[in-house]
Amino acid sequence: MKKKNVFIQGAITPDFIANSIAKHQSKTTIGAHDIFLGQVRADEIDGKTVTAIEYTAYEEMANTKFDEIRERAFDKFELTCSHIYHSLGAVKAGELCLFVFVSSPRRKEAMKALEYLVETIKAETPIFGKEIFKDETHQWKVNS
Amino acid sequence: MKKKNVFIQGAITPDFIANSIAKHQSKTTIGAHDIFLGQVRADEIDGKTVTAIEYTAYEEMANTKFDEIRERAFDKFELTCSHIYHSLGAVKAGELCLFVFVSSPRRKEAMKALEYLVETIKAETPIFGKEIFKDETHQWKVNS
Amino acid sequence: MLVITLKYFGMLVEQTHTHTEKIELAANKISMNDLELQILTKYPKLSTLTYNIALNQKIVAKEALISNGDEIAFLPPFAGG
Amino acid sequence: MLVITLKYFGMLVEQTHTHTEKIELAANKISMNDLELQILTKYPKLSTLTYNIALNQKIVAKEALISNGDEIAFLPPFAGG
Repeated sequence: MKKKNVFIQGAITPDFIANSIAKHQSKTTIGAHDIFLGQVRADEIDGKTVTAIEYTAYEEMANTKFDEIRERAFDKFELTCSHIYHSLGAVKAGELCLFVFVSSPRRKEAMKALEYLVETIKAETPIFGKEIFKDETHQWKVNS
Repeated sequence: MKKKNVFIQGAITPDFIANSIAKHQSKTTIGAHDIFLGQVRADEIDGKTVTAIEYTAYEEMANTKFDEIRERAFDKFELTCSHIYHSLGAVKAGELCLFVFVSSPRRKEAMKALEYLVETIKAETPIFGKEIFKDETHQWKVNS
Repeated sequence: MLVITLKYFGMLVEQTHTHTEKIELAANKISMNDLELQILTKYPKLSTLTYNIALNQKIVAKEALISNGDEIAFLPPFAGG
Repeated sequence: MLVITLKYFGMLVEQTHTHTEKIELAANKISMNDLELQILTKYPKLSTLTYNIALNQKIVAKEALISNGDEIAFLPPFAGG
Protein backbone atom coordinates (compact mmCIF):
# COMPACT_ATOMS: atom_id res chain seq x y z
CA MET A 1 0.00 0.00 0.00
CA LYS A 2 1.55 3.30 -1.04
CA LYS A 3 1.62 6.10 1.48
CA LYS A 4 -1.17 8.58 0.84
CA ASN A 5 -1.75 12.14 1.85
CA VAL A 6 -5.04 12.21 3.69
CA PHE A 7 -5.21 15.98 4.09
CA ILE A 8 -7.20 18.39 1.98
CA GLN A 9 -7.00 22.14 2.40
CA GLY A 10 -10.41 23.45 3.50
CA ALA A 11 -13.78 21.69 3.25
CA ILE A 12 -14.32 18.43 1.37
CA THR A 13 -16.80 19.09 -1.44
CA PRO A 14 -19.71 16.90 -2.59
CA ASP A 15 -18.09 16.90 -6.06
CA PHE A 16 -14.90 15.42 -4.66
CA ILE A 17 -16.99 12.65 -3.12
CA ALA A 18 -18.87 12.04 -6.39
CA ASN A 19 -15.53 11.72 -8.18
CA SER A 20 -14.26 9.17 -5.69
CA ILE A 21 -17.43 7.13 -6.10
CA ALA A 22 -17.24 7.30 -9.91
CA LYS A 23 -13.66 6.00 -9.86
CA HIS A 24 -14.87 2.78 -8.26
CA GLN A 25 -17.35 1.88 -10.96
CA SER A 26 -14.70 -0.02 -12.92
CA LYS A 27 -14.12 -2.34 -9.95
CA THR A 28 -16.85 -4.85 -10.56
CA THR A 29 -16.08 -7.13 -7.62
CA ILE A 30 -17.42 -4.40 -5.32
CA GLY A 31 -20.98 -4.95 -4.13
CA ALA A 32 -21.16 -2.41 -1.32
CA HIS A 33 -19.72 1.01 -0.55
CA ASP A 34 -20.05 2.54 2.87
CA ILE A 35 -19.26 6.21 3.35
CA PHE A 36 -18.94 8.31 6.48
CA LEU A 37 -18.97 12.10 6.29
CA GLY A 38 -18.18 14.35 9.22
CA GLN A 39 -19.96 17.69 9.00
CA VAL A 40 -19.18 20.71 11.19
CA ARG A 41 -22.10 21.45 13.52
CA ALA A 42 -23.16 24.98 14.47
CA ASP A 43 -23.20 23.95 18.14
CA GLU A 44 -24.34 26.49 20.69
CA ILE A 45 -22.01 26.55 23.70
CA ASP A 46 -22.79 28.97 26.56
CA GLY A 47 -24.91 31.06 24.23
CA LYS A 48 -22.24 31.29 21.52
CA THR A 49 -22.56 29.60 18.15
CA VAL A 50 -19.76 27.71 16.39
CA THR A 51 -19.28 29.15 12.90
CA ALA A 52 -16.27 27.06 11.83
CA ILE A 53 -13.62 24.63 13.00
CA GLU A 54 -10.02 25.33 12.14
CA TYR A 55 -8.12 22.06 11.83
CA THR A 56 -4.40 21.55 12.32
CA ALA A 57 -2.51 18.27 12.49
CA TYR A 58 0.84 16.70 13.16
CA GLU A 59 0.74 15.82 9.50
CA GLU A 60 3.64 13.37 9.14
CA MET A 61 2.51 11.34 12.14
CA ALA A 62 -1.13 11.52 11.09
CA ASN A 63 -0.43 10.28 7.57
CA THR A 64 1.63 7.37 8.95
CA LYS A 65 -1.15 6.62 11.41
CA PHE A 66 -3.83 6.73 8.70
CA ASP A 67 -1.82 4.23 6.65
CA GLU A 68 -1.45 1.96 9.65
CA ILE A 69 -5.18 2.19 10.44
CA ARG A 70 -6.08 1.36 6.83
CA GLU A 71 -3.71 -1.62 6.88
CA ARG A 72 -5.29 -2.88 10.09
CA ALA A 73 -8.73 -2.56 8.49
CA PHE A 74 -7.57 -4.59 5.46
CA ASP A 75 -6.30 -7.29 7.84
CA LYS A 76 -9.52 -7.42 9.82
CA PHE A 77 -12.13 -7.13 7.08
CA GLU A 78 -12.64 -8.28 3.49
CA LEU A 79 -12.13 -4.96 1.71
CA THR A 80 -11.54 -4.02 -1.91
CA CYS A 81 -10.69 -0.37 -1.24
CA SER A 82 -10.46 2.11 1.58
CA HIS A 83 -9.88 5.85 1.42
CA ILE A 84 -9.66 8.54 4.08
CA TYR A 85 -9.66 12.31 3.60
CA HIS A 86 -9.55 14.96 6.33
CA SER A 87 -9.63 18.73 6.12
CA LEU A 88 -6.96 21.12 7.30
CA GLY A 89 -7.63 24.81 7.89
CA ALA A 90 -11.05 26.37 8.32
CA VAL A 91 -14.21 24.37 7.65
CA LYS A 92 -17.47 26.28 8.11
CA ALA A 93 -20.55 24.93 9.89
CA GLY A 94 -22.44 22.76 7.41
CA GLU A 95 -19.30 21.88 5.47
CA LEU A 96 -17.60 18.48 5.44
CA CYS A 97 -14.31 17.82 7.28
CA LEU A 98 -13.98 14.02 7.13
CA PHE A 99 -14.65 11.54 4.33
CA VAL A 100 -14.10 7.83 4.99
CA PHE A 101 -14.89 5.49 2.10
CA VAL A 102 -14.75 1.68 2.15
CA SER A 103 -15.71 -0.79 -0.54
CA SER A 104 -16.18 -4.54 -0.27
CA PRO A 105 -17.84 -7.40 -2.11
CA ARG A 106 -20.22 -7.67 0.89
CA ARG A 107 -22.15 -5.06 2.82
CA LYS A 108 -21.52 -6.39 6.33
CA GLU A 109 -17.77 -6.26 5.88
CA ALA A 110 -18.00 -2.71 4.54
CA MET A 111 -20.13 -1.58 7.48
CA LYS A 112 -17.93 -3.16 10.14
CA ALA A 113 -14.81 -1.74 8.50
CA LEU A 114 -16.28 1.77 8.28
CA GLU A 115 -17.17 1.81 11.95
CA TYR A 116 -13.71 0.55 12.87
CA LEU A 117 -12.01 3.19 10.71
CA VAL A 118 -14.06 6.12 11.97
CA GLU A 119 -13.68 5.18 15.64
CA THR A 120 -9.94 4.57 15.26
CA ILE A 121 -9.37 7.79 13.33
CA LYS A 122 -11.13 9.78 16.07
CA ALA A 123 -9.11 8.08 18.82
CA GLU A 124 -5.65 7.78 17.29
CA THR A 125 -4.85 10.48 14.75
CA PRO A 126 -3.16 13.69 15.91
CA ILE A 127 -5.61 16.22 14.51
CA PHE A 128 -6.66 19.29 16.46
CA GLY A 129 -9.73 21.46 16.07
CA LYS A 130 -10.32 25.03 17.14
CA GLU A 131 -14.01 25.86 17.31
CA ILE A 132 -14.47 29.44 16.22
CA PHE A 133 -17.49 31.33 17.57
CA LYS A 134 -19.39 34.13 15.88
CA ASP A 135 -17.75 36.70 18.19
CA GLU A 136 -14.30 35.41 17.09
CA THR A 137 -13.51 33.84 20.44
CA HIS A 138 -12.71 30.13 20.32
CA GLN A 139 -12.48 26.89 22.25
CA TRP A 140 -10.57 23.68 21.54
CA LYS A 141 -12.58 20.70 20.42
CA VAL A 142 -12.02 17.36 22.17
CA ASN A 143 -13.37 14.09 20.73
CA SER A 144 -15.75 12.16 22.93
CA MET B 1 -43.49 12.49 6.82
CA LYS B 2 -44.71 12.85 3.24
CA LYS B 3 -44.78 9.77 1.06
CA LYS B 4 -41.80 9.62 -1.23
CA ASN B 5 -41.04 7.79 -4.42
CA VAL B 6 -37.93 5.77 -3.77
CA PHE B 7 -37.51 4.50 -7.33
CA ILE B 8 -35.19 5.89 -9.96
CA GLN B 9 -35.16 4.65 -13.55
CA GLY B 10 -31.76 3.06 -14.26
CA ALA B 11 -28.52 3.47 -12.31
CA ILE B 12 -28.05 6.01 -9.51
CA THR B 13 -25.30 8.42 -10.54
CA PRO B 14 -22.45 9.84 -8.42
CA ASP B 15 -23.78 13.32 -9.32
CA PHE B 16 -27.16 12.51 -7.86
CA ILE B 17 -25.41 11.49 -4.64
CA ALA B 18 -23.30 14.68 -4.61
CA ASN B 19 -26.49 16.73 -4.99
CA SER B 20 -28.14 14.96 -2.07
CA ILE B 21 -25.11 15.61 0.11
CA ALA B 22 -24.94 19.27 -0.91
CA LYS B 23 -28.61 19.79 0.04
CA HIS B 24 -27.77 18.88 3.63
CA GLN B 25 -25.12 21.53 4.12
CA SER B 26 -27.70 24.05 5.30
CA LYS B 27 -28.71 21.73 8.15
CA THR B 28 -26.11 22.71 10.70
CA THR B 29 -27.30 20.43 13.49
CA ILE B 30 -25.98 17.48 11.46
CA GLY B 31 -22.58 16.20 12.57
CA ALA B 32 -22.47 12.87 10.73
CA HIS B 33 -23.73 11.47 7.47
CA ASP B 34 -23.60 7.76 6.77
CA ILE B 35 -24.18 6.51 3.23
CA PHE B 36 -24.62 3.02 1.88
CA LEU B 37 -24.30 2.34 -1.85
CA GLY B 38 -25.18 -0.97 -3.46
CA GLN B 39 -23.16 -1.62 -6.63
CA VAL B 40 -23.92 -4.38 -9.14
CA ARG B 41 -21.17 -7.02 -9.08
CA ALA B 42 -19.94 -8.82 -12.21
CA ASP B 43 -20.28 -12.15 -10.39
CA GLU B 44 -19.18 -15.28 -12.18
CA ILE B 45 -21.74 -18.07 -11.78
CA ASP B 46 -21.02 -21.45 -13.42
CA GLY B 47 -18.58 -19.80 -15.80
CA LYS B 48 -20.99 -17.04 -16.87
CA THR B 49 -20.51 -13.39 -15.93
CA VAL B 50 -23.26 -11.06 -14.73
CA THR B 51 -23.35 -7.97 -16.94
CA ALA B 52 -26.40 -6.26 -15.41
CA ILE B 53 -29.30 -6.66 -13.03
CA GLU B 54 -32.77 -5.73 -14.22
CA TYR B 55 -34.86 -4.57 -11.28
CA THR B 56 -38.63 -4.69 -11.00
CA ALA B 57 -40.76 -3.99 -7.95
CA TYR B 58 -44.25 -4.07 -6.57
CA GLU B 59 -43.91 -0.31 -6.51
CA GLU B 60 -46.93 0.78 -4.48
CA MET B 61 -46.22 -1.75 -1.76
CA ALA B 62 -42.49 -1.02 -1.82
CA ASN B 63 -42.97 2.75 -1.46
CA THR B 64 -45.36 2.21 1.48
CA LYS B 65 -42.84 -0.20 3.01
CA PHE B 66 -39.95 2.23 2.54
CA ASP B 67 -41.95 4.93 4.32
CA GLU B 68 -42.72 2.56 7.17
CA ILE B 69 -39.07 1.50 7.45
CA ARG B 70 -37.92 5.13 7.54
CA GLU B 71 -40.50 5.92 10.23
CA ARG B 72 -39.29 2.99 12.31
CA ALA B 73 -35.72 4.24 11.95
CA PHE B 74 -36.74 7.73 13.15
CA ASP B 75 -38.42 6.11 16.17
CA LYS B 76 -35.39 4.00 17.04
CA PHE B 77 -32.52 6.41 16.37
CA GLU B 78 -31.77 10.11 16.75
CA LEU B 79 -31.89 11.14 13.09
CA THR B 80 -32.10 14.48 11.34
CA CYS B 81 -32.74 13.06 7.86
CA SER B 82 -33.05 9.78 6.06
CA HIS B 83 -33.36 9.11 2.34
CA ILE B 84 -33.61 5.93 0.29
CA TYR B 85 -33.31 5.53 -3.48
CA HIS B 86 -33.46 2.29 -5.46
CA SER B 87 -33.10 1.63 -9.16
CA LEU B 88 -35.70 0.12 -11.45
CA GLY B 89 -34.81 -1.34 -14.86
CA ALA B 90 -31.33 -2.33 -15.97
CA VAL B 91 -28.27 -1.44 -13.90
CA LYS B 92 -24.95 -2.54 -15.36
CA ALA B 93 -22.13 -4.18 -13.39
CA GLY B 94 -20.19 -1.40 -11.65
CA GLU B 95 -23.21 0.90 -11.51
CA LEU B 96 -25.15 1.81 -8.37
CA CYS B 97 -28.61 0.41 -7.61
CA LEU B 98 -29.20 1.43 -3.97
CA PHE B 99 -28.47 4.67 -2.12
CA VAL B 100 -29.33 4.91 1.58
CA PHE B 101 -28.45 8.18 3.29
CA VAL B 102 -28.86 9.02 6.99
CA SER B 103 -27.84 12.12 8.86
CA SER B 104 -27.66 12.68 12.60
CA PRO B 105 -26.06 15.00 15.12
CA ARG B 106 -23.96 12.00 16.25
CA ARG B 107 -22.05 9.38 14.30
CA LYS B 108 -23.08 6.33 16.33
CA GLU B 109 -26.76 7.00 15.78
CA ALA B 110 -26.17 7.47 12.05
CA MET B 111 -24.23 4.20 11.78
CA LYS B 112 -26.75 2.14 13.72
CA ALA B 113 -29.61 3.62 11.70
CA LEU B 114 -27.89 2.93 8.38
CA GLU B 115 -27.31 -0.70 9.23
CA TYR B 116 -30.93 -1.06 10.36
CA LEU B 117 -32.23 0.55 7.17
CA VAL B 118 -30.10 -1.49 4.77
CA GLU B 119 -30.87 -4.82 6.46
CA THR B 120 -34.58 -4.05 6.64
CA ILE B 121 -34.77 -2.88 3.02
CA LYS B 122 -33.11 -6.11 1.87
CA ALA B 123 -35.48 -8.25 3.95
CA GLU B 124 -38.80 -6.47 3.60
CA THR B 125 -39.19 -4.58 0.34
CA PRO B 126 -40.74 -6.32 -2.68
CA ILE B 127 -38.00 -5.70 -5.23
CA PHE B 128 -36.89 -8.36 -7.69
CA GLY B 129 -33.64 -8.67 -9.61
CA LYS B 130 -32.91 -10.54 -12.80
CA GLU B 131 -29.18 -11.15 -13.22
CA ILE B 132 -28.39 -10.94 -16.92
CA PHE B 133 -25.36 -12.87 -18.18
CA LYS B 134 -23.13 -11.99 -21.12
CA ASP B 135 -24.79 -14.71 -23.25
CA GLU B 136 -28.21 -13.11 -22.55
CA THR B 137 -29.39 -15.96 -20.33
CA HIS B 138 -30.44 -14.94 -16.84
CA GLN B 139 -31.06 -16.08 -13.28
CA TRP B 140 -33.12 -14.55 -10.51
CA LYS B 141 -31.25 -12.90 -7.66
CA VAL B 142 -32.20 -13.81 -4.08
CA ASN B 143 -30.99 -11.78 -1.11
CA SER B 144 -28.95 -13.64 1.47
CA MET C 1 -69.44 -12.62 -6.79
CA LEU C 2 -65.95 -11.23 -6.17
CA VAL C 3 -63.84 -9.31 -8.66
CA ILE C 4 -60.21 -9.19 -7.64
CA THR C 5 -56.88 -8.19 -9.17
CA LEU C 6 -53.95 -10.57 -9.21
CA LYS C 7 -50.34 -9.47 -9.63
CA TYR C 8 -47.28 -11.60 -10.30
CA PHE C 9 -43.66 -10.53 -10.06
CA GLY C 10 -40.15 -11.60 -11.00
CA MET C 11 -39.61 -15.25 -11.81
CA LEU C 12 -43.30 -16.03 -11.24
CA VAL C 13 -44.16 -14.19 -14.45
CA GLU C 14 -42.20 -16.83 -16.36
CA GLN C 15 -44.97 -19.26 -15.33
CA THR C 16 -48.03 -16.99 -15.47
CA HIS C 17 -46.94 -15.06 -18.59
CA THR C 18 -48.81 -12.07 -17.25
CA HIS C 19 -48.00 -9.37 -14.68
CA THR C 20 -51.57 -8.69 -13.74
CA GLU C 21 -55.03 -10.05 -14.33
CA LYS C 22 -58.57 -9.41 -13.06
CA ILE C 23 -60.56 -12.49 -12.16
CA GLU C 24 -64.15 -13.13 -11.10
CA LEU C 25 -64.90 -15.66 -8.38
CA ALA C 26 -68.38 -17.19 -7.97
CA ALA C 27 -68.34 -16.79 -4.20
CA ASN C 28 -69.04 -14.13 -1.61
CA LYS C 29 -66.05 -14.94 0.54
CA ILE C 30 -62.86 -16.80 -0.13
CA SER C 31 -59.76 -17.23 2.02
CA MET C 32 -56.25 -16.51 0.78
CA ASN C 33 -55.60 -20.22 1.06
CA ASP C 34 -58.52 -21.18 -1.19
CA LEU C 35 -57.56 -18.54 -3.71
CA GLU C 36 -54.01 -19.88 -3.80
CA LEU C 37 -55.33 -23.39 -4.57
CA GLN C 38 -57.32 -22.02 -7.48
CA ILE C 39 -54.32 -20.14 -8.83
CA LEU C 40 -52.13 -23.25 -8.55
CA THR C 41 -54.71 -25.14 -10.61
CA LYS C 42 -54.43 -22.46 -13.27
CA TYR C 43 -50.60 -22.25 -13.13
CA PRO C 44 -49.42 -25.64 -11.78
CA LYS C 45 -45.72 -24.83 -12.14
CA LEU C 46 -46.03 -22.01 -9.57
CA SER C 47 -45.98 -24.75 -6.94
CA THR C 48 -42.33 -25.43 -7.74
CA LEU C 49 -41.40 -21.83 -6.87
CA THR C 50 -41.00 -19.96 -3.58
CA TYR C 51 -43.30 -17.00 -2.99
CA ASN C 52 -45.27 -15.01 -0.44
CA ILE C 53 -48.72 -13.61 -1.02
CA ALA C 54 -49.73 -10.04 -0.17
CA LEU C 55 -53.32 -8.92 0.28
CA ASN C 56 -53.72 -5.22 -0.48
CA GLN C 57 -49.96 -4.74 -0.13
CA LYS C 58 -49.62 -6.58 3.18
CA ILE C 59 -48.31 -10.09 3.78
CA VAL C 60 -51.20 -11.75 5.70
CA ALA C 61 -52.09 -15.15 7.16
CA LYS C 62 -53.55 -17.73 4.77
CA GLU C 63 -56.83 -17.61 6.70
CA ALA C 64 -57.39 -13.95 5.78
CA LEU C 65 -60.59 -13.34 3.81
CA ILE C 66 -60.64 -11.63 0.46
CA SER C 67 -63.22 -8.92 -0.32
CA ASN C 68 -64.49 -7.55 -3.58
CA GLY C 69 -61.96 -5.24 -5.24
CA ASP C 70 -58.94 -6.58 -3.34
CA GLU C 71 -55.48 -6.78 -4.86
CA ILE C 72 -53.54 -10.00 -4.29
CA ALA C 73 -49.87 -10.13 -5.20
CA PHE C 74 -47.62 -13.19 -5.58
CA LEU C 75 -44.11 -12.20 -4.53
CA PRO C 76 -40.96 -14.28 -5.16
CA PRO C 77 -37.93 -13.84 -2.86
CA PHE C 78 -36.84 -10.23 -2.47
CA ALA C 79 -33.64 -9.05 -4.09
CA GLY C 80 -33.48 -5.32 -3.43
CA GLY C 81 -30.18 -3.56 -2.96
CA MET D 1 25.29 16.91 23.50
CA LEU D 2 21.87 16.28 22.00
CA VAL D 3 20.13 18.44 19.43
CA ILE D 4 16.43 17.69 19.23
CA THR D 5 13.35 19.20 17.64
CA LEU D 6 10.27 19.99 19.71
CA LYS D 7 6.80 20.43 18.24
CA TYR D 8 3.68 21.79 19.89
CA PHE D 9 0.13 21.57 18.61
CA GLY D 10 -3.34 22.97 19.15
CA MET D 11 -4.07 24.62 22.48
CA LEU D 12 -0.48 24.00 23.67
CA VAL D 13 0.78 26.63 21.24
CA GLU D 14 -1.17 29.23 23.22
CA GLN D 15 1.34 28.57 26.03
CA THR D 16 4.53 27.97 24.06
CA HIS D 17 3.86 30.64 21.41
CA THR D 18 5.79 28.52 18.95
CA HIS D 19 4.92 25.48 16.83
CA THR D 20 8.44 24.14 16.67
CA GLU D 21 11.86 24.77 18.16
CA LYS D 22 15.28 23.12 18.12
CA ILE D 23 16.99 22.79 21.47
CA GLU D 24 20.39 21.63 22.62
CA LEU D 25 20.72 19.52 25.73
CA ALA D 26 24.04 19.20 27.61
CA ALA D 27 23.68 15.45 28.05
CA ASN D 28 24.31 12.27 26.08
CA LYS D 29 21.10 10.61 27.10
CA ILE D 30 17.88 11.89 28.49
CA SER D 31 14.56 10.15 29.12
CA MET D 32 11.26 11.45 27.86
CA ASN D 33 10.32 12.06 31.48
CA ASP D 34 13.37 14.25 32.17
CA LEU D 35 12.83 16.18 28.96
CA GLU D 36 9.22 16.82 29.96
CA LEU D 37 10.37 18.27 33.29
CA GLN D 38 12.72 20.66 31.49
CA ILE D 39 9.97 21.75 29.10
CA LEU D 40 7.57 22.36 32.01
CA THR D 41 10.19 24.59 33.62
CA LYS D 42 10.33 26.58 30.39
CA TYR D 43 6.54 26.71 29.91
CA PRO D 44 5.02 26.24 33.39
CA LYS D 45 1.43 26.68 32.21
CA LEU D 46 1.67 23.52 30.08
CA SER D 47 1.22 21.61 33.33
CA THR D 48 -2.40 22.82 33.51
CA LEU D 49 -3.16 21.21 30.13
CA THR D 50 -3.72 17.62 28.99
CA TYR D 51 -1.30 16.21 26.44
CA ASN D 52 0.57 13.14 25.22
CA ILE D 53 4.15 13.11 24.01
CA ALA D 54 5.29 11.42 20.81
CA LEU D 55 8.90 10.43 20.11
CA ASN D 56 9.58 10.30 16.38
CA GLN D 57 5.85 10.16 15.69
CA LYS D 58 5.07 7.39 18.18
CA ILE D 59 3.49 7.69 21.60
CA VAL D 60 6.08 6.00 23.89
CA ALA D 61 6.59 5.28 27.59
CA LYS D 62 8.10 8.07 29.70
CA GLU D 63 11.20 5.92 30.28
CA ALA D 64 12.08 5.94 26.57
CA LEU D 65 15.48 7.46 25.83
CA ILE D 66 15.97 10.35 23.42
CA SER D 67 18.76 10.30 20.82
CA ASN D 68 20.42 13.06 18.87
CA GLY D 69 18.20 14.31 16.04
CA ASP D 70 14.96 13.01 17.53
CA GLU D 71 11.64 14.79 17.10
CA ILE D 72 9.46 15.12 20.20
CA ALA D 73 5.88 16.32 19.80
CA PHE D 74 3.48 17.52 22.51
CA LEU D 75 -0.05 16.56 21.49
CA PRO D 76 -3.23 17.86 23.11
CA PRO D 77 -6.44 15.74 22.94
CA PHE D 78 -7.30 14.63 19.43
CA ALA D 79 -10.27 16.19 17.66
CA GLY D 80 -10.24 14.72 14.16
CA GLY D 81 -13.45 14.10 12.26
